[in-house]
Amino acid sequence: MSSHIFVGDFWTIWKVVPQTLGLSFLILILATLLGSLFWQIQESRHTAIKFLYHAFSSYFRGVPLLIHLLIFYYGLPIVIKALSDQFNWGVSTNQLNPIYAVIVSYTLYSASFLAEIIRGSFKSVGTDQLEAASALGYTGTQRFFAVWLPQALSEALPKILNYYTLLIRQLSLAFLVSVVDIFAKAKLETAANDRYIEAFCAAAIVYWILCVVLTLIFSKVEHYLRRYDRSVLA
Amino acid sequence: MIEITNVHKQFNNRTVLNGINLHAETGNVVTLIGPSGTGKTTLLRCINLLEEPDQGTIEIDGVRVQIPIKNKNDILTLRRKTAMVFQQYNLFRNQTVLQNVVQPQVLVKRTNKQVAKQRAETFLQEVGMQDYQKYYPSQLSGGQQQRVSIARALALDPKVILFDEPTSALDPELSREVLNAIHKVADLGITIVLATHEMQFAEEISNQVVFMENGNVVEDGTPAEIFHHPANERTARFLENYRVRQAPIYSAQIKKFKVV
Amino acid sequence: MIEITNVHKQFNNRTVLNGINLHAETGNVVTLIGPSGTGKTTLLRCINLLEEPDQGTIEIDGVRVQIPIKNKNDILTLRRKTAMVFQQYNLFRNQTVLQNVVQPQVLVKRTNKQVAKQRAETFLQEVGMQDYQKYYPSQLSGGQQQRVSIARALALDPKVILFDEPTSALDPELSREVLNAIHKVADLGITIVLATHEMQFAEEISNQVVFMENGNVVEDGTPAEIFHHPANERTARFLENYRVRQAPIYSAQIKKFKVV
Amino acid sequence: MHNFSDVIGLFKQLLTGLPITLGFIISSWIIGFSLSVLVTAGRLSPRRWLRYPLDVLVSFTRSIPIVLQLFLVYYGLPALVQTLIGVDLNDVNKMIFCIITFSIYYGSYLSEILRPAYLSVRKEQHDAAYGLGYTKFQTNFHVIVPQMFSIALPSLGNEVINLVHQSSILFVLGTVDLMGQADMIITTDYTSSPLLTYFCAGMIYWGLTIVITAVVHSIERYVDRYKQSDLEGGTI
Amino acid sequence: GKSSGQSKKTYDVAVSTASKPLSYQENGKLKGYEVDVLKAVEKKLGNVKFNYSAVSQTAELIGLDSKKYDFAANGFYSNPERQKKYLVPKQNDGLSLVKVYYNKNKVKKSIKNLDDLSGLRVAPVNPNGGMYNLLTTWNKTNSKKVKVLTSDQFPLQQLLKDVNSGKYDALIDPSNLGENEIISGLKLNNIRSSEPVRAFPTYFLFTKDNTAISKRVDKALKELKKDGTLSKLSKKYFGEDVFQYKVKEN
Ligand SMILES: Nc1ncnc2c1ncn2[C@@H]1O[C@H](COP(=O)(O)OP(=O)(O)OP(=O)(O)O)[C@@H](O)[C@H]1O
Ligand SMILES: Nc1ncnc2c1ncn2[C@@H]1O[C@H](COP(=O)(O)OP(=O)(O)OP(=O)(O)O)[C@@H](O)[C@H]1O
Ligand SMILES: [Mg+2]
Ligand SMILES: [Mg+2]
Repeated sequence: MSSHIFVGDFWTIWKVVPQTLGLSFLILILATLLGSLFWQIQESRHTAIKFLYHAFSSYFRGVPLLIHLLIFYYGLPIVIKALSDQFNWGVSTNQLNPIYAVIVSYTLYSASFLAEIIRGSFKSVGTDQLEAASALGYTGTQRFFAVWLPQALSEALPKILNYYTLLIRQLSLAFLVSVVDIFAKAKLETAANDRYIEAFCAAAIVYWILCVVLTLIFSKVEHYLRRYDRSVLA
Repeated sequence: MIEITNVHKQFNNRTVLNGINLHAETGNVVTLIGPSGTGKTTLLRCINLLEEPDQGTIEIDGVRVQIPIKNKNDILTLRRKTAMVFQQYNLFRNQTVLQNVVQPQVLVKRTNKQVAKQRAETFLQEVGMQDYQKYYPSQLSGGQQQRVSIARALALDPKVILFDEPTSALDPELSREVLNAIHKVADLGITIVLATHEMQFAEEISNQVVFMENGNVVEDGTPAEIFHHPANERTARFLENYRVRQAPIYSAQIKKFKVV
Repeated sequence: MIEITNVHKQFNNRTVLNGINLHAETGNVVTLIGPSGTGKTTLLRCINLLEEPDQGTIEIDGVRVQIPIKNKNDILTLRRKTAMVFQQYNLFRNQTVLQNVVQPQVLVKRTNKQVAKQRAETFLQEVGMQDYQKYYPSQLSGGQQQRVSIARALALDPKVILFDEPTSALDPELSREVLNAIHKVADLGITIVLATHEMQFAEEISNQVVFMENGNVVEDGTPAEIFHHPANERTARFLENYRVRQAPIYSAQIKKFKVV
Repeated sequence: MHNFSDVIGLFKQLLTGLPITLGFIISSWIIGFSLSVLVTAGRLSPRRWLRYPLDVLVSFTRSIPIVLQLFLVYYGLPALVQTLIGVDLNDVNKMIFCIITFSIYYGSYLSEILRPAYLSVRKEQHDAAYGLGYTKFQTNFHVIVPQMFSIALPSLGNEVINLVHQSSILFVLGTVDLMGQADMIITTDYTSSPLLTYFCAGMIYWGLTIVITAVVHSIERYVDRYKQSDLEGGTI
Repeated sequence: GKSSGQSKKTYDVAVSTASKPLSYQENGKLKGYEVDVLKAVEKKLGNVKFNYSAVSQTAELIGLDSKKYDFAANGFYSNPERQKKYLVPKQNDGLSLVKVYYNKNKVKKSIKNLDDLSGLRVAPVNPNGGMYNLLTTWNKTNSKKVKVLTSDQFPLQQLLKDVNSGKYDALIDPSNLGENEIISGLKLNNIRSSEPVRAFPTYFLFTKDNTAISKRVDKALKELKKDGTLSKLSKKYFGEDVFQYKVKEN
């Protein structure tokens, strides 16, 4: 193992960190929004809709991400082409950036997991809290935004952020469709010199640093969110 | 004024309220007593429609809701006539004491935030909690939480306040404080309905006592009637365990305090 | 026999117990009374070392533990002389009523499982819970949970039972049942230490009353002394809120029941 | 395009990789899970010399993609063992290395689920047991751990599904598991459709997770039987 | 390497799991050109035993670095970095003819050289394969640059299908990976293939401490070339004798 190659690799890999973090963060946001929608659908009273959702979510949770990625990589252009032909958008689907396939497949896959987290968090808010709001005469909307959401959020946010670190790691699959993340950058580094051990160790260290730093930040966030549970008596 | 007519409620085909009728004049303090599991809490929850009865009519201060409810807005209108102080106090755990009292005023009564804050401070002072404005509920003792809960309810200017077991797990000194607070509320012309297991407390505080059993009102009368000359044999047996005393002691000790 | 000498306990540099001395003869029923936050619960928890005091000595039935504890095994020996009935009952949530009473016997006393089961059934019968053997704690009312908790403690043949607020949130009828049960326990020669806010209950049940305030024992004496002729001004003031009555009523009504 | 019997044949071929996938999942899960119980116990222990190294291990395995960990164990471990104790591990079946990797990964990763679950069992339950004279071990074994599992179970179920998905990475070491089988079909059969092959493999993975989910749900119902409360509900 | 019981020296050899026809697994058996060449060498040397491991290409090279394997075969090209890092024998074990497969409807010119790729949408190449190096080196020294897309290894059929459908204009690839079979098998009628634009000799790669065996393998390969064994294997697997082409240095 050569230390100077390792250091060189480390800095090169470090340069893709912002785009890796950014892309996974974008996916995280979209998946959270979609996951909330899924949660609402799941609470719906229509059994048909509920059944459809369950089939849908079971599919996305059941099939490995890699396979979703491939299906969307090939399927998305077809769908867009069909739409484009229908509405005369004139989009050329052969030029469609593969990053859209990554975003769509990752978002759907993650949303089906996040929906569970979101559901659990809303459920964990005690009915006593909601009843208090009702009894005081809050409207449904007021109850949701003033009582339910803030408390569910402090439960969900730490878990969602934890999912973020998973997403960062999972993004390494996206290189299959040319989207370069940390691990892909390491592979590109090895292309010229076959120095796998150096490059992969550098990638491992980058991942580790990211994860440790993010975890630290997240635990600060969590600490703040849960400030009201820090009973002086406990 | 409260007028409850023929309220029925079942849970899983078990009848919990079996045709309750109750009339209370404005400013009355009504206590519900009776064995555990008899439906006292359920009745309180039906009054503000936290639990929807299966049948019956509830009227508070001119707002009349007939079951089945046709207009869902009536629920809100009725609830805004009442405020509830829960047995577990149910303060918003993510809000400080002050926020707990301010937010409902702003959201429900559309009070200006500054005004709401001033009012909150006054009411917290009334219940002796002015020094705890920045605390979270988890940092307060049970008695302290309850007092904040009372302040929160009062700040909404309700016509009716519903109390579920206000003194369970409070020591005698705190119980007296709560008693003072409730008396003061009653003096404001607010009607109070209150469920309790403490007979002495019930006798001291109320001018109308309702003895319930198995979802029925067994007897309804003044404290003197219920505690000293119960008409019903079951009431008498229930109260056997409670020694009736000569003169009320709490009322002599009510401190004077002013509510805005 | 219980002998507590000079027990101190601080939480975050706040003194909660400030040199407690307490002596109780075998078979005594000792009630701890006093304002909220005074250290009653903490004292009970120090007696069985759930909380390790900062200083002091605790002796139960010949087992003497001096703080700092040298031999960790002493903790277990001492705990096995006692059993605790918690304010929240603390039944094992994942076990049925029967399992709750059987398992401690098997694990702590190494009782044969069959025997433990029979004993459990007898004790459950004593507290009137024989029909609920298959229920989980979450399916029981507070009073029912408490009775199971008492049966669980009794089944361990302890020398001392510690009760934390046994009657809070029970209705008068259930309170009387619990009172009966405790009396019966005392008749078995088991020493009882009990924290309560209900003075009437304390007067009825105990033959030794300890009034605590701010981590100190203010007064220690018979119920007659404490309730009728308190020596200390603070005790008198605290008890102002409690109307002392002429004759005990509970004790007349103890049902006869047999404990194995 | 592709006729029905082709697809059936494809499934048949893919299913030959299933036993390896299953064997892998089951053994990794059993070992990893047992390991995680020990790791959790270690991380909850008051002994720092035990806690800190385990915390570092957990943070490491949590942050690094599993492929990298696989390379590390498959190539690093034999080299390490060779230099340390001179034992040659190179002839050991690569499946063993895969299982070791995933066992270590799940051993530490699952402790991130078990530890909070343990901590969220209410303190009163500890108090009750100690108050009755239970030893520390009895308290944990008979009272706390059963309740911990009921809290952790949904997340553990998710992780089994995760393991199923992650096992598809084994093909980088040439293991002929389900995904390896799919890869083999694609590379050896020039006229195969990669998309269709992967999709069919995906269907098998899906079937597997449906079964796992059902099993987890029934375990959950059993473990949670004590939670049903009569006093739930209300219209709010 | 290490000695085994019968004084036969055993060597660990890594081959690729999934590079038909170079090496691949079928019904649990290892097959392929490289495998057959290795077996011929093994036979020729007599007193050695090769212990085959089939793994992905990346894993092969990591395994060499960690000395898990003594040498590896997967149609590796030689370059200065590799010569520094590994022992590259003098004798090549095969020859890789790089061709361009292009969509005849989109690419109107005929492709003869890398120049002609400039301006085309070239299918992504795996950075751990030789094409990435070929193209990046080309871009360093030539003005007519080729746009290089990279990705993890992607199934070849799919890339060819994508060229056929017009998703990409062209694919550059060693022609000994079964392209012709795929094109005819899947009836990819839009695809034309160029003449070889490059010919690379391919080598086994040895770890540095395997000088002795690398020399012996070198010698064996030379003899196998001479006696026509390699040409025969080439015809069997690639449909032509690749050794007939002259190696073009760039
Ligand atoms: N949501 C519910 N679902 C099913 N049963 C319920 C529900 N709420 C209450 N009950 C049942 O209704 C009965 C009356 O309960 P309620 O809480 O009103 O009694 P209570 O008089 O307040 O008793 P306590 O004095 O113990 O508080 C009880 O038997 C209880 O089990
Ligand atoms: N674990 C703890 N950490 C910090 N402070 C504590 C802890 N346990 C108890 N205290 C404090 O010790 C004091 C005594 O508490 P304790 O529960 O013993 O009072 P108590 O007499 O039982 O009160 P109550 O009658 O309300 O039950 C309280 O002020 C409480 O805040
Ligand atoms: Mg109630
Ligand atoms: Mg206490």
